[in-house]
Amino acid sequence: MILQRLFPHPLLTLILWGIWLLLNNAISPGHIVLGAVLAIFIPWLTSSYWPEKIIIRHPWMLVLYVLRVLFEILVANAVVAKLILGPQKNLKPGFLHYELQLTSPVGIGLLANTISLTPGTVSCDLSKDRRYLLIHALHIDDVEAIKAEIHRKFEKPLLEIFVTC
Amino acid sequence: MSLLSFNLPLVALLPFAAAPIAAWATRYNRLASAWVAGLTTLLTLAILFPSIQTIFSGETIIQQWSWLPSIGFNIAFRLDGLALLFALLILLIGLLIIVYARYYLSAKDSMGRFYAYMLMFMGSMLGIVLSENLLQLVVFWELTSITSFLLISYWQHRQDARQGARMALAVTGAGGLALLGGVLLLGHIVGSYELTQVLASGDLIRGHDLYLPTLLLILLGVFTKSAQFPFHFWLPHAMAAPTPVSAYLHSATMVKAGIFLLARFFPALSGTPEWSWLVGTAGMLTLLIGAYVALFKHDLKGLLAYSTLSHLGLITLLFGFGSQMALVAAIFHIINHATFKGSLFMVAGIIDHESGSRDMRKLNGLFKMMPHTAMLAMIAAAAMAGVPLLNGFLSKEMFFEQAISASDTTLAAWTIPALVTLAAIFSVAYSLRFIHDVFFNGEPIDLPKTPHEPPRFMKIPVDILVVLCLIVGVAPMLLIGPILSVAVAASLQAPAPEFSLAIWHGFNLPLMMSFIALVLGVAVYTVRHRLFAWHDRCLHGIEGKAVFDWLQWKTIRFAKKVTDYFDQTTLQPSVSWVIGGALVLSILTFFQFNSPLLGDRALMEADIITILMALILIVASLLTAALHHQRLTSLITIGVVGLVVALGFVKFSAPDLALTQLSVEVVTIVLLLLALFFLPQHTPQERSYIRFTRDGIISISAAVAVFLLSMAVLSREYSSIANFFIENAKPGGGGTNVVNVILVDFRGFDTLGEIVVLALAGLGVFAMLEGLKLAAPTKDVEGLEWSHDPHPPIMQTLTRLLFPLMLMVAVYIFLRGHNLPGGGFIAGLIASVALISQYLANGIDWTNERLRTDMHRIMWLGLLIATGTGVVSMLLSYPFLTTAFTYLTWPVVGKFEVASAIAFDLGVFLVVVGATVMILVELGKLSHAAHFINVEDIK
Amino acid sequence: MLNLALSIAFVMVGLAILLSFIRLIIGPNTPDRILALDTLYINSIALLILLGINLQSALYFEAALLIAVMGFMGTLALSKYLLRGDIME
Amino acid sequence: MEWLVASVISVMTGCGVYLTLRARTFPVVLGLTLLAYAVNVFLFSMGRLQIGIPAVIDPAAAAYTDPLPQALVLTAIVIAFGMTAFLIVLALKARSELGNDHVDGLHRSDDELKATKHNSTKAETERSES
Amino acid sequence: MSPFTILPVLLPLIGGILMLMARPAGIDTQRILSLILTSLLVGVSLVSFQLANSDIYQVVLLGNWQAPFGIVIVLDRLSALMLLLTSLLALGALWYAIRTDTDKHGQHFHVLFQLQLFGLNGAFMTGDVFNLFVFFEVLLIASYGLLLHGGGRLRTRAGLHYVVINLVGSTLFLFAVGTLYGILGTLNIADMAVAVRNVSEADQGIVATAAVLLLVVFGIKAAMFPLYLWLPGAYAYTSAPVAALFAIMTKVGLYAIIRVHGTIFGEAAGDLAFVHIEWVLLLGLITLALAALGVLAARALRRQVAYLILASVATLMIAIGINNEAALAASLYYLIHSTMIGAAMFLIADVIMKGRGIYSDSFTKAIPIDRPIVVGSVFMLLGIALTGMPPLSGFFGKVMILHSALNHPWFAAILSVVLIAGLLMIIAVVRSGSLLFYSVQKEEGQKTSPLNKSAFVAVFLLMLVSPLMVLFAKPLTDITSQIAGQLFNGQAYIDAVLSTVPYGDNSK
Amino acid sequence: MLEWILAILILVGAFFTLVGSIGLYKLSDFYMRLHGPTKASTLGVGAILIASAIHFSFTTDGVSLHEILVTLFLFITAPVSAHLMAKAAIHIKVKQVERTRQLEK
Ligand code: NA
Ligand code: NA
Repeated sequence: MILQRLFPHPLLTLILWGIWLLLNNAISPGHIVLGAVLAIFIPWLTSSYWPEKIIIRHPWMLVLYVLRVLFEILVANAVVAKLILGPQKNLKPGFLHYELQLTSPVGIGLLANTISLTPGTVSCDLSKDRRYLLIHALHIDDVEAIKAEIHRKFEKPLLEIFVTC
Repeated sequence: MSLLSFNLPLVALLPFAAAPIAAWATRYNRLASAWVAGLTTLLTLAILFPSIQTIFSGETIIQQWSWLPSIGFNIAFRLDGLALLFALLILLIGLLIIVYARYYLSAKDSMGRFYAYMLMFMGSMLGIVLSENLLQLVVFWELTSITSFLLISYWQHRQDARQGARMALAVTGAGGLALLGGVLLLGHIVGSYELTQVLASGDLIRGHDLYLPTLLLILLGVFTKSAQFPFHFWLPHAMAAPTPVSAYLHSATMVKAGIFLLARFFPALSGTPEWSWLVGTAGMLTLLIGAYVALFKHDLKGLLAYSTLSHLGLITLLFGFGSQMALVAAIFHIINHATFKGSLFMVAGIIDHESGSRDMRKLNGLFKMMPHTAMLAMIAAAAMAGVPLLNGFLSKEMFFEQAISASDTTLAAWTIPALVTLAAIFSVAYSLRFIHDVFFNGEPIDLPKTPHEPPRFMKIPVDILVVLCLIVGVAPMLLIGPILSVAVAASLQAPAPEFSLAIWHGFNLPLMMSFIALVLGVAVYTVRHRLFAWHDRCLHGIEGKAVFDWLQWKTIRFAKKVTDYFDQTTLQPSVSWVIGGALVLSILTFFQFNSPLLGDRALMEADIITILMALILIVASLLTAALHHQRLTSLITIGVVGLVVALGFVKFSAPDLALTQLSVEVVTIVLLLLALFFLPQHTPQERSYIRFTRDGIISISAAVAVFLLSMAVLSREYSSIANFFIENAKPGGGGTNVVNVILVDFRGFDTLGEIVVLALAGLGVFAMLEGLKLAAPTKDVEGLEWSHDPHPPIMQTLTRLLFPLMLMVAVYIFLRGHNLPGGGFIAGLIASVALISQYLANGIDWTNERLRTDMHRIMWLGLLIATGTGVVSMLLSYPFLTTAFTYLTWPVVGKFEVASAIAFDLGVFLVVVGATVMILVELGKLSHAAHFINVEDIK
Repeated sequence: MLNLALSIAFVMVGLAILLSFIRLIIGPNTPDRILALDTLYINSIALLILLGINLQSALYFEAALLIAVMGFMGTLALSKYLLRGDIME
Repeated sequence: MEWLVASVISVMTGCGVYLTLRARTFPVVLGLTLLAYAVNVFLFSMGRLQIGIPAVIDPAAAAYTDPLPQALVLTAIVIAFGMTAFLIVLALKARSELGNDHVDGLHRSDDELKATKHNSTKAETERSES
Repeated sequence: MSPFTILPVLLPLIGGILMLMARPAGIDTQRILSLILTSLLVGVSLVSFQLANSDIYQVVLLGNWQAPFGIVIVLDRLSALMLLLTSLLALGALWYAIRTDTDKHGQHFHVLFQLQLFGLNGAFMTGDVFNLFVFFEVLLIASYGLLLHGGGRLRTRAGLHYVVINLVGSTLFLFAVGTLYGILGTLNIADMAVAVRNVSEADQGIVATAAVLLLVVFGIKAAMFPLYLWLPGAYAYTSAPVAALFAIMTKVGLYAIIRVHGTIFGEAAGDLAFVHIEWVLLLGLITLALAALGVLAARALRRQVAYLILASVATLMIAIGINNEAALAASLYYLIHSTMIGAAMFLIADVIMKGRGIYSDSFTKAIPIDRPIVVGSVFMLLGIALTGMPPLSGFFGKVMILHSALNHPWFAAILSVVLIAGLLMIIAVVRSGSLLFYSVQKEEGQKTSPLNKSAFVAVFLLMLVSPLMVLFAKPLTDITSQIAGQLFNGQAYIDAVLSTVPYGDNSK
Repeated sequence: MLEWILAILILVGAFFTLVGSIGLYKLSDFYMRLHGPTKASTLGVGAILIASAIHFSFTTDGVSLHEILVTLFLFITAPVSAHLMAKAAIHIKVKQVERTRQLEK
């Protein structure tokens, strides 16, 4: 219980600690201690602003996911650059509705973010029942392919990472 | 110290001291105040009495005390013959008036107020005549204006009383101010405000460049007070006062103050053509106008008022003649006029009191009903008309004589004698009218009361004065000789000339003139009805009051015009004046000097990116101005301006500024958006092209001026105190970020003030928004309903995720501030923005539920910490805000710095968070509340 | 080499800023302008980092960090204003 | 470079003044914000323009810019922020109390101007006790 | 030099913080605390006054940094006078505010009040131009809050105008300070005075321009033509105790002209000596003329009083513009008078306004107020004092000023404007007094609200200042002459500030 | 070698930054324009940040990794901004190019 109160979000504590060290560009003992203190204190201070419990089942998958997204971003940019610099009349933009399987808000948020950062898609709206994500695509050849790709590459890993709650 | 060394100030001040007692005494007994006033007057006389002997021996008593030596303003009193004469007139006639008024005032009138005012007025008059210091004289002079205002407006419920009083105050007050100017000049010329010195410096004064302005200013004072043409018009309107007041003010006192001044300054100012012309002309005109108009007044007091004018003109004219014998005549007539006019006013009062009317067309045949009063009136009026064996005759003879001798020398022969005779004719006529119309001439018409003799004591003051008229008329030398002699000597500041006040001087020209006046006067009276008709037809309505009113109305209208021109309670002209004024003043000043616009400092080459950014900034600024009608768009363009300015700070070596600018920018946009919700989305077009042109000119001028100013400085070399900061930041302040060390250490006091400003802004906003209600628009500017999704979930989730990260950054920025760019202020803004992001994403209710801290507390805590770090140093005998720092070494952690400046910065941090969050959240609450308000309710 | 690359990069980023600004001017809709402002912020980060490399100073980094941390608040607020009018309800 | 900065300050000032002279509260707020930017840049530039030498003590640094104007501008920015915040809320208060967002709380249409003129002449004609 | 010399500034700051802390404790606690704090401030000011009553300047190096690098606080005769005046005025205004419940009509009255005093006293004591700017801002934002306290249509509008104009003024201030720093390279007033002497001819024009810009800034505060347009509305429409306290606000501008311009552009400044002074005189004369017309034109009492205040400020400007020791001494005498009497006049306007019920302060025939003799007498005395009629302090102040102008080349203009303006004001005030107190008619059903005697005490005590100033004119003018003497010896100030050394071992 | 890497990273970064803005400038409706800045600019900035990290890691003592944070923040915030802007645009019915397809659920 005490631990629970001390570390309401252990992952966050870890991330903050890392961020502190990154910010200071230093791994001196002083900063390690100070960073730890802050990494404990700030989550404690802000715990009430995190009503959802974020439970991560497979932390390593999260890392993998991040790396995959980074890779996708690289690809996406090349694709978008081509689309942008190419002739506009070839573009077939459109809105599509993506049916979500994710239910956790954090998961949905991350997915939406990922979609926006990756090839030719921007997540524009979430339906009221949180079941559909409205996505604008810069160029649509095959809707179902896009949906399938999103599901395969992003939503499925996220489903595995985050426990639904 | 004997009483005789300070009795003169007592004489002047005792009545003032007694005034509140008189006012207060009336609470216990209605007549008590009359007693207080009377006894005070007697006491004052008694205090004055011991000095009289000295005066008759030809000496002058001066009692003075240094008071404001820096400007030569001493408390100085002087008693000489002239002063004594006037003081006695003021006191003795005052005493009679006090007795008379006790019967005159009705039960409704407040005795206390009346006698208090009377006493104050008496004191003021005594002060004038007894002043040795001229500035002190001005003080008493203006006091007579104020107290006479109170007396004239005594019946305050009557509009004519109020108006008359105000007019009297306006005119005599103006004269008083002019007199002040004159006295200042006189003091400047002579080098002293003491009368003794001034009177001894006649030649110096007359020969000085400033003589004419001095004379003019002093005469303005004299003429207004003594109601000389063209300032005569206030006097008749002052008749709205109770009759005892008129009797006092217009026989012996108020109007005589001006005359007194002529006598006083005679040796210093007279003897020049300017004097003769100015004084003589005013006197002559007043004499004629007064005498003429008096005849046509149907009101008893009106007649007496104009007659007073006429006699004052007569005296003034005598002063204008400028000879020593004229002076004798003038002073003699002052005494005579006081006696007969005093008694006539009192008679008029008795008639009014007993019959309820003062209209001579209604008052007829009163002789039968009040023979005693009629007798008194007849004698006094005869004195006024200059009938032999009465005092008025004597001084009038002397006057004629002087008129004749003056015409020999100065003015065209016969003009003066002819004119004064004309005046005398009318004088006889109106005196006759006063008697015949009232006491004879048939039966009374429609009088409110049936007249009968007044109470005995009401007549006694009149008896005394009339008896004096007689005695003086019969045995002038006996009664008047000595005092007249010392008064004249004092006025001349030289031995009085030989004069004789004999009744009979043989058949001479003056007697002829008197005779002509008497005969023609009677003749004029007999044809009065035809004259009345002619006067009504031709000259009716020509009156000084109308001119005065017109002037006053014009002045007020002018004042309103001017005031309205400037003070329109409109903002734009005010701002234009400020900016325009600054421009004009700076430009005019710059060109007074011989400085080139540009200096010779080498300028830097511009690079392409900077040029581009500058262009963007310029275009964005212009767009903000041009597109301000589309408010949201201009908000975005001003966002660009802020961003580019921040980038500029980075470019030019000011990272701290960039950070500050960026964070302020973000908060400002949020703030403006919060406000914009309640403001119209579009600015209506302003129609006026004049305004557009004006604003264009002002803005372009401002732009050009600022450009030149910037270039002027930037192109010049300078040497500053900067090096000290750079050298001492680390060793003395313990930080390497010099800007931050300046903020928290070298100039920590600025920062303290700055956070107080911020806290006050927060509190001010809090206070302003309390109870403020504004209806929330239900649609946007295009008429579109708002979205139904107040908290988009994706935004919600991610900003919650960001919150701790932002706080971490805030801590980071805070802690490094002392050594690297950052610091409490920026950190505070980041923390605030972190909090605000929660409000934005999750709404007020949700966030407030979690943020249970009252921002007031955060603010005072911050202020307390910041102030406290400063106060601690004081306890160690160091000045406020002295900082200390040291390096500590802890196990594991290692060596680190502890500086009190950090504590100070923490205070800054807290205040920034407290104030910023308070401002934004209070605003947010406003809109929150707005959703529950019906738009119709507000309208 | 690095300097040449930096110079070219400066020009490219400058051009990017110019294009974003032009979009901000021409609009045509408010969301376009908001987007342009948002892009300007991001472009500025690039500019600041380039400047830091160019001037050999790490002191400009925090400005970039700050834009990254807080720059989007303006965008959020402006967008929410369009959505709801009341950005803080 | 100096010309550039001077021009920037100048244009911001000009636009700021123009907006401050507008009749509605919102442009006035914008105008004062612009003016604050302008004067802050001006004040800042009084330490003369320096590139790449921030006043952070560093043994490697050859020179430092004048830190004092920077500190002054920092204070000035904060104060201007507080004032702007206050003014914005005051504008809302005025909107609420005066019923519109005109700086004088009224729409000075020509008719209204005529009406006020008429009233004031009438008031003048009714000479009060004078 | 004692570190406690700063108390007049520190006390209200701590007071403000305490008031904020005391907020949850309720209004009564705040009132008691506020009264105690303000009384304490009077005491502190008295001690400071005594302390300054010598030719030694009390200089505090804040942060223990030598001038011109750190900020200095200087207590000299003039600042001590201003402190004392401020605290006395504050006590009166506070008492009135509490007794009329004005402080209850909104939030944070007492916090704002204390911090307003902090701003004022800081401005009076600082020896640094930029710090003066900061304190101007403190006193301004506090005054915005106080001005708007209670709200209402006209008050809000006046407040909006006041705020905008002062924001423009703040901008000008920074332009001026920036320019001065850009040429002189320093911010300390004494150091600037030294630097100005060495300014090359090529730079003089710029410095002079900055000087007049600064004059404009101070002129806004002092309500100098054409910068005074904020004043009538602001003073007329705010609550009475705030308006009374504001009587000192205009004096801050004048003080700043005396202090900043007087020191930097004093006699020793060579070509730049007194670059501002003719403007002060000229604009003072114009302001006085317009103020007198405003008094005459006013349609309601409070506006009239606002213009009377403006006139008194203009008279002060003229006195400063005459620019000799006697004139300065006279102006200080007049300053005390106009501050206290102006404040009292605002309070009595409020008394009258409240007494007249629905007729408020407009110049129309109305019902008689409660206790007309007492109120009317005090009004009359205040009117006499404020319009410069004898025998009260306004007259003597005016005479001293005019006397000191006798050798001035503009004497004729000064004399005419001062006298004619005086006349117009007398006429106007008599007119309004006669309307308010004489031209009354009892109406059935119109109940007069009784006089708030306890609040009236404040009016009465402030009014008493005038006769006391006459009674003790000699010692008072001795003091003002000493102050003027000290001011005209600018070098002593400069030496004192620049030669004060940090306390103890400053190597840290 | 290091210089080459830096130069390439910087140029790549600048290129993508520019592409993002070209997209913003060039594309024909709001929704299409949204893509440019959201993706290209973030990557462009990311590349430049990496260049900076490498640069300062080698020119000063100690590694410089805090640039990563900027990227991290950008990757979190940029999509949220895009999302909200798009939402707003949809709400106020910003015009789309005619050929935009509306694909139903
Ligand atoms: Na008759
Ligand atoms: Na210090």
